[in-house]
Amino acid sequence: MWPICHNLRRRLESTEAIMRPQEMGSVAKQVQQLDQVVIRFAGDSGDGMQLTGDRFTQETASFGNDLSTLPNFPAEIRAPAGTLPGVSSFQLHFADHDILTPGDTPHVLVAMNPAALRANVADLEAGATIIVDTHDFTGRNLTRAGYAENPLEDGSLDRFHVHAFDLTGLTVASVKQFGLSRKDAARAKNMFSLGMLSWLYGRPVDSTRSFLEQRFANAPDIRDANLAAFNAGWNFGETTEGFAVSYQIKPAPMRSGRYRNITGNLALSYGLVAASVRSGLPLFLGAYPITPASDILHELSKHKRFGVVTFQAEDEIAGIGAALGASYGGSLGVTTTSGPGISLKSETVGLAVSLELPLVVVDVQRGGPSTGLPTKTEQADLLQAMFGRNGEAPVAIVAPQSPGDCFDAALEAARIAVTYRTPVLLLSDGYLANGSEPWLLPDVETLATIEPNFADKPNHETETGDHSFWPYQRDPQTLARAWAIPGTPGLEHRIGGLEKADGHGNISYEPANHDLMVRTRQAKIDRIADTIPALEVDDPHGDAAMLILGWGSTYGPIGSACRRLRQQGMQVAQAHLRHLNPFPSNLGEVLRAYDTVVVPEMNLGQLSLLVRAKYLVDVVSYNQVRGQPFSASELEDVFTTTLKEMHS
Amino acid sequence: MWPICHNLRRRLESTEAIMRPQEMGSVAKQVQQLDQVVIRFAGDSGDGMQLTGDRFTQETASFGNDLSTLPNFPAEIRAPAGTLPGVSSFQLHFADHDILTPGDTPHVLVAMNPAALRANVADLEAGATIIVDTHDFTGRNLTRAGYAENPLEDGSLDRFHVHAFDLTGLTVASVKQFGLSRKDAARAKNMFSLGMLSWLYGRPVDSTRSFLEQRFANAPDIRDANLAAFNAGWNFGETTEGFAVSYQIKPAPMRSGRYRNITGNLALSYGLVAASVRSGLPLFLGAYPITPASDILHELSKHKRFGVVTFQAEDEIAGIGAALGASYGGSLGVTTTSGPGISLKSETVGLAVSLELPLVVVDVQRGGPSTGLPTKTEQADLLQAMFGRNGEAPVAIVAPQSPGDCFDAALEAARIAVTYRTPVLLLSDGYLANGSEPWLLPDVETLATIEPNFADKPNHETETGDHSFWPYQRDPQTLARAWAIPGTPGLEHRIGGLEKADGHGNISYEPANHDLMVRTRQAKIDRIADTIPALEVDDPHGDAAMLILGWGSTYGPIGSACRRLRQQGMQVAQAHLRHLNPFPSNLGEVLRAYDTVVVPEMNLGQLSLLVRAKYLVDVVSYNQVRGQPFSASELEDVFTTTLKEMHS
Amino acid sequence: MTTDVTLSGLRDMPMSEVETSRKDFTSDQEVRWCPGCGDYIILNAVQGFLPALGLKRENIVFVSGIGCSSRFPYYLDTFGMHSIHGRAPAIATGLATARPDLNVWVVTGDGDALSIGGNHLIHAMRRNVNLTILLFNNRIYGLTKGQYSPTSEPGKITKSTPAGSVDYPFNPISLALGAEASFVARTLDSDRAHLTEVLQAAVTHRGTSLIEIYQNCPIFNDGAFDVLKDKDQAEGRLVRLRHGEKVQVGDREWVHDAHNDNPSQAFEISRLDDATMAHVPIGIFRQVERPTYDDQVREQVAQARAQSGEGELAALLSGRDSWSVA
Amino acid sequence: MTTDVTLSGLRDMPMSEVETSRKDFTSDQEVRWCPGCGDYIILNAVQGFLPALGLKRENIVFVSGIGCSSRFPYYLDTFGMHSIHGRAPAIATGLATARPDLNVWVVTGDGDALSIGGNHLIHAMRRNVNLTILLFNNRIYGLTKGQYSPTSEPGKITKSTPAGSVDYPFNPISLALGAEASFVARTLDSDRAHLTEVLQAAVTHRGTSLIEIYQNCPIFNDGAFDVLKDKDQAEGRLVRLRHGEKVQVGDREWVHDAHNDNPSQAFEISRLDDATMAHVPIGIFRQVERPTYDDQVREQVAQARAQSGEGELAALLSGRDSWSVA
Ligand SMILES: Cc1ncc(C[n+]2csc(CCOP(=O)(O)OP(=O)(O)O)c2C)c(N)n1
Ligand SMILES: Cc1ncc(C[n+]2csc(CCOP(=O)(O)OP(=O)(O)O)c2C)c(N)n1
Ligand code: SF4
Ligand code: SF4
Ligand SMILES: [Mg+2]
Ligand SMILES: [Mg+2]
Repeated sequence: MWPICHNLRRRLESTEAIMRPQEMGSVAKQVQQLDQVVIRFAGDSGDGMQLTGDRFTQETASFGNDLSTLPNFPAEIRAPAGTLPGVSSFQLHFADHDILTPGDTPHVLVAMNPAALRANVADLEAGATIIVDTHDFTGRNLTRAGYAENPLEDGSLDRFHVHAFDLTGLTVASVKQFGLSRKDAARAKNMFSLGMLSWLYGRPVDSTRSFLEQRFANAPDIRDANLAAFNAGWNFGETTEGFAVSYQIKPAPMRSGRYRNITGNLALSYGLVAASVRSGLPLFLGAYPITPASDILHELSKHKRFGVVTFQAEDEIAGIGAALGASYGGSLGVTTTSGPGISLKSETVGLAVSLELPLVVVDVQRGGPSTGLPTKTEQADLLQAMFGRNGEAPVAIVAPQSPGDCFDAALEAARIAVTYRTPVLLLSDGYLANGSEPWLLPDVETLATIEPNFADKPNHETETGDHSFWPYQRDPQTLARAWAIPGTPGLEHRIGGLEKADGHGNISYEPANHDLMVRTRQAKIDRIADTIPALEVDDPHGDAAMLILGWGSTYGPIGSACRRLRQQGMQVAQAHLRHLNPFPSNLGEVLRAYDTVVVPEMNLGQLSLLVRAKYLVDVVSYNQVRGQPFSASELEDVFTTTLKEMHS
Repeated sequence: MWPICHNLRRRLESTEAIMRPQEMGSVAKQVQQLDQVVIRFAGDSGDGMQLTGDRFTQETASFGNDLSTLPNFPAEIRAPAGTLPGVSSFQLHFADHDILTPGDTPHVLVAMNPAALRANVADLEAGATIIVDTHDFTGRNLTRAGYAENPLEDGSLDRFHVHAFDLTGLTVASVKQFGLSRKDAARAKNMFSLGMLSWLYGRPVDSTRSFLEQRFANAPDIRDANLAAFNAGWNFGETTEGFAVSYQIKPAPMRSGRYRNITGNLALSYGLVAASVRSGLPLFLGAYPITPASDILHELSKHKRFGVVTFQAEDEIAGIGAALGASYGGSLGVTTTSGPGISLKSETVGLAVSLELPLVVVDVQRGGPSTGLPTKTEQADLLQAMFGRNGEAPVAIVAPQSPGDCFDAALEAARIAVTYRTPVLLLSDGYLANGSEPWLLPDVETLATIEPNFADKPNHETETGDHSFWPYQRDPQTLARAWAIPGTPGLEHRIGGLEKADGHGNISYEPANHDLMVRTRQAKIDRIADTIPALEVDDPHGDAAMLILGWGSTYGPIGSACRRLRQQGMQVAQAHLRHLNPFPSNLGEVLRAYDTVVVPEMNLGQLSLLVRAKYLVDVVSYNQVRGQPFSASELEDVFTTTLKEMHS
Repeated sequence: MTTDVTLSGLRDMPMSEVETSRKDFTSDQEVRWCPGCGDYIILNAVQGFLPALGLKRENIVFVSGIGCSSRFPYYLDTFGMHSIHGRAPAIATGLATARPDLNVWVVTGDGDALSIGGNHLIHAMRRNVNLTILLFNNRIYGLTKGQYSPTSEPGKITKSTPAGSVDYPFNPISLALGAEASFVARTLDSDRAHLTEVLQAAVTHRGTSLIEIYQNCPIFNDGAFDVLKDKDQAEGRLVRLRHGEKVQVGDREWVHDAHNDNPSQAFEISRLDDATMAHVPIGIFRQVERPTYDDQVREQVAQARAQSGEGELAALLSGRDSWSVA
Repeated sequence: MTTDVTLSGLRDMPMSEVETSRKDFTSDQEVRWCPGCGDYIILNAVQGFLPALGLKRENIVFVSGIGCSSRFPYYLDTFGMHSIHGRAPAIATGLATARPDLNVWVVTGDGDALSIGGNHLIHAMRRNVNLTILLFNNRIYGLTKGQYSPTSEPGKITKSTPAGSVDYPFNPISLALGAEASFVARTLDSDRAHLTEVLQAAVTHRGTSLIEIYQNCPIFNDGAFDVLKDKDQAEGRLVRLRHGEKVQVGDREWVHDAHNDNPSQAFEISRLDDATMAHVPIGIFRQVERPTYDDQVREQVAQARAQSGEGELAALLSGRDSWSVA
């Protein structure tokens, strides 16, 4: 029976019976080898599914599997219990090999109530396993979830392997001794489930135990109840006859080094701290809370020991304004937001372009337009990042491709911002922000250093031999302007948003000067291409005719899909852009080297538009704007079809 | 001597001596025929040059010449008297034939002080005429203007025909009888000059006399002094021996009808009023002052008789917010601004896209980025208009091509907004806004009517036979949604910026629905192309190999340049886009029909980018970002060179 | 309380011919706040109050910004717009100015109204647009999951201030009075009778009425106003303001004059709460008549028409300086 | 006036070792206001005042928004930023928080500060960031050529209000007090001695100091404050406020207490001007000590470092749950 439960593109490696020391009267169970599993935990927003997922992920990470996660929460804080909109879920894909996505369809669904079942069951393929808490499968709760009949009884789940337990009841029983209210007792059911699943997949449990001890250090009752529920869940898994086998997924071979599991927002925050350390510029974050970017503000507010200042502003405009003010004073000014906030910041980004000051503007993209789908992912702000300002106001644009990569992308954004005295837009998205993966810790000593190169003396000699400071004198290589911060004696000067004369920077309405300055600002951004690596193409045999070009968080699904094609003997090349503006210098060449270029995007074709305009290459856009990452199998189909059409 | 003064591309038609009745001892003078003249009036900001230009224009318009004007004022309100930054000028091109631009280089410069001379003399070609007020050509004033020597004496103006008079002195003398202070008396010098120039070019003067009478009705001294100065100027022209000839420029043949002279901002304001009248929707303008858009607010605030409400908001966001609120209530909501204001409005434009409500957003473009060059023209906000919002948030974009055309463009913007329930960006610019031309008055009865088609009854029948109102039910043709305004009984409903379900419009986080809605909003904008005319190409012989494609205010210089090429026997086709999004359906076809397509723009190639991306046509961008309109001769050179290169 | 409707905030708004009930004001959308959220009680009170108002349902519009509180319009079966963060007062200003026949409400939160939307709020109040603004003050950002707001107490530990906030909070009443508000009141989510009484006065006030409603957020700022709701302490702490009635605080006693043209006394009363909640005035601080922005705008239109008649398009276009070409 | 600099707004700001003069603070840019503009006199006063302040010139920064008044920084040979409309307080907040060694000024107009920038202004004041804000109030939009502003008198006829404005104006002092400002003052462009005296107090106040300066715009709103400058009338109309000194208005007389923690009295004084300019208080309305935002932010950083030492990047990155792969 179990092999079918994990039936999706998965090798069965071996099935061996392992005898375990008997605990609590458990019987010896079979242990079966799997190469990968996708589990989705689902329950009410109040059920703690995100925490359950996080802990399971942590256990899995420290066990050494490769993994990738996808949390999915409702826009409401806590929609009424038991309703579909209130369902919160967390998906985890882990494997004994290198994987790139949180998985297309779960092999295992853990559903804590009828709504959680109903909201997720459509994503399962036949043969999947469902572990369900039967506690709320009663009249009113079923109706609230939209069930006319009890799905556990009406045969509608026959295609699946259903393990139905009264997890709530079991939990309450297991924590009786702590004298909690029934409600508080029942809240430990997520730990019970976690314990059960941990047993099922042989996860190491120490980290969860110590986590619980720390987290509830101030509430011993709660702490003990959670620990008890967790242990009881483990024991229940081992004991119950409901589970005949448990599973083993071997650690994945990984490059040697120290790892941790990390989400995109966390990695991005750390990247900014690293940029501050490596540049010597204090980090100043000016931000206004907005989903899914707020966690960066929360995270950075903890790192005062690094001299990080976080300013929760009255709005997005003040957030970027303060960051720009801090930049002007010699800080690494950063502002973080999501799409609607970028709209509000546009005028100030334009000012930063004109002032030519460093500024990192982080856009954790979410579903749009307008308020859109705040908790869903999308990559539809690329063209806003490129063009969302009055006048010719070019900025650099950088995007990370995976949660861990947010660290490098943030560091790179800061490098460009400081080196070129320019705003840089860093385009993350909701999927990267909250998703996680194991991350190989970098050697901090070898991280790129960033050179502010503050001006500290006059840089211009007048005809009369006087020395003065010209803030718009430029480095001939980078075209970066001279940057003198307040407090530098003798370098007093004024800058502003009006057009300024080349060199000395005083206001100028001169027609020819304006044309020169417009072109120079553009040229400066173009010059960034000199310091970014050529685009690498992953084309194992070097003979693919089709290239898949992507950017941002689609890296995982595109990569997975490419692997699948290759496994089936098809040739396909993959390239993924870190830099969206300017493009790497060899992009045109790369594009022209392939008969067909497919550009999958979670928008209506924004990168496509840019490359078509620039290189006149008739790329094929593949677009889905569903608030969700691509699934690898969807892309596999698209790429396969495209390949077939090329040959027909 | 005089023929040389008007030497630029100008036919001498005839020279005849006309005897006039002797006035004030004047001598009979020769009258010479010219086919066109370009005059530039220049003086201190306080010298009233804009008024002088306006009046001369008005006289010229009512005389029946074709004309085109270009005011040019400093960013400062009134920079210190006598300085270069304080110079304000007004250029007028008038002719006995159809013309398209205010002219490249003035034939006649009227300079009221040293700074005005210095700031403008470089634009003159040899042989041009300079009429100069010598009054301020004294030590300190010369120095302030940056002259080491007196240019009237050092021979530096030998290439020109200089008429130097103490106009200030003459004025003061002519108004002595009114007992004004010397300062007030001297202020009438602009009217003295106007009188003189009016004589010189045989302008009808009644309208100026009655204008002065009205304008200063409450200040009889000032009124009389101005009238006296004006008359004295006329008489001086006739009397002085400085002028040996006067000029006649015959009326231009024009389509029959009633005309008036009109600036772009005025025509745009009138177009909005007309749209209100023709749609039956009251006009609501929410605006925050900003150069060069403020005059639309000023103008519309005068038309309360049309039920126009103007709301000067606390900022640009409130301006568009209030307009959107009024639209929601069934007004024609309009907001007017310039580039930086568009940046600030982006979030609300996105909301309007999501709500699918009509909204006209006027951007009178100016030099950017940031504060840029507030009083200068540019067309660098096209891509911001297209893409300056988070998420996929398409809007329609419309642009006028000449001052008078702002009327039609505004009406068209309103038609699209109301018909398709969408924000429409109307891209004017500083050149159109303040420039003027004769405008054939439309027959108001035949102006397009605009149908709001408010929903007034339920449009959906539920399974149970109930009737309800679905605000996101669409017209199958236009895809416009049903629009029910508050106050409509039984049609109560809620809309918002979160993603909404197709049809009933309730909040929906459904992945497939989001994809559908994103594509539907895009499709709706695309459908607008069904109701816009095919792009017309002006290709007289139908055999040109080169097409010039433009948009917005470049129509004049492009058109002039094309005429010049054709006059020289070269074939060139011209097409000008009114609709920037969506493009007319035949644009691709048109582009592909030519070997070479040149796209001149006052930006770094924004329309180019859009057509390249969409049609993969390798258009040639020609760009100048000088804060000034193209000159026809510059484009003539570019087009000629491009044609030559094509054949080589 | 009897109101002369012709002078009141409701002038020009059509009355319903049929009797309506709470059900008529309840939309078909499921309410999605957290269990126990104070927003439920306020919704309930408003749904209970609207029928009594007697207006045609279709002439009532609720405009909101973004936040938990701003979901309010979805649950009322009137016209409604859930707009963008902070901008509801601006949107409502346009709507109310364009449509005197509509009864326009704004629903907003402490973040929406006082943080990002602060400027629109103060400008609406100084203009005195005929709006009723319900400011749900839970002293926290609910929807974004618990950051401090401009009304959070100093030192507050939240997600974005792990070491405690260092912002000094606004007193929304003082701010409103400083911004020339003509009607300013405070009430509590839990006191339905008081809430309803204040609503009645606010909606019939012609001009901008601001009602600050202390609202409990059990998830992120639970119990913020508990001392004002606790049976034993509440009456000692609450200072009830009613025009013409005596007020006593400690040993000071005076007759409350909400109609005083000079807002100084109201301001002074707003400072009674020194952030310890020892003395928290509730009720109407100020209620004075002042011409409204929207009335005056419409009056100017009417006057222009009365003086010179409806505009004629053809005459406008041709202006004074046109000429004919044959 | 002697100031304990260590406690003052100037703490942590380096003093100049050499004596400076007005010339040192005059930039090489030609001043481009209209002839007769009040801005000239203010510039003059500030250029005259700065040398006396004794700070290092390079540690002084002027940040402005957009407007005629906002051209101010160009004319001072210090560091300066001419930013965008309304945003100077936000930009200055970032700068002052990041750099305690800088003396940060904001220069703004009535439109810049109270219209588009109203929100940033009130938030800066409630946070009490260490800034000196000069609000040039000419009751008009100068740079955009004469539209009414949020301080224009009702009924004002301007380019955008040909039938008269129907907005009710802000009283900037009342607004500031409602927004928890710790230092609020008013002065006149024409009274250089008074302006200088107020500047001195403002700049040495630790926290946000708002100075409203009545400024004449001879081009678009000439004579707006003439009655306050006219020799015969001025002293009858001006109510001079000095802490600890007697104030007399009509038959009321009191001792001015600018240091009162409760802003109610200051608020009441701000209402003396009922828009007729019969009684216009000038001087310092309020000047109270309250922790500043920026000091507290830096204090939190210092504390975190004192408690747990400087952050170590490698430790941060590896966190608590890392593992090794061989
Ligand atoms: C432009 C923009 N910025 C930020 C947000 C994120 N956001 C939504 S609601 C909110 C604050 C909510 O607080 P409050 O107004 O007090 O309402 P509550 O949820 O507490 O009722 C924020 C910051 C947004 N939606 N849009
Ligand atoms: C975003 C933006 N909106 C509008 C403008 C146009 N603008 C410039 S200054 C100004 C108002 C000036 O008034 P005020 O602040 O009182 O300054 P003053 O010129 O009177 O000194 C306006 C509306 C702008 N530059 N930027
Ligand atoms: S988060 Fe707080 S304010 Fe928001 S719905 Fe939940 S309880 Fe109410
Ligand atoms: S317009 Fe007024 S405020 Fe501006 S510079 Fe001229 S006089 Fe001064
Ligand atoms: Mg709140
Ligand atoms: Mg002003």
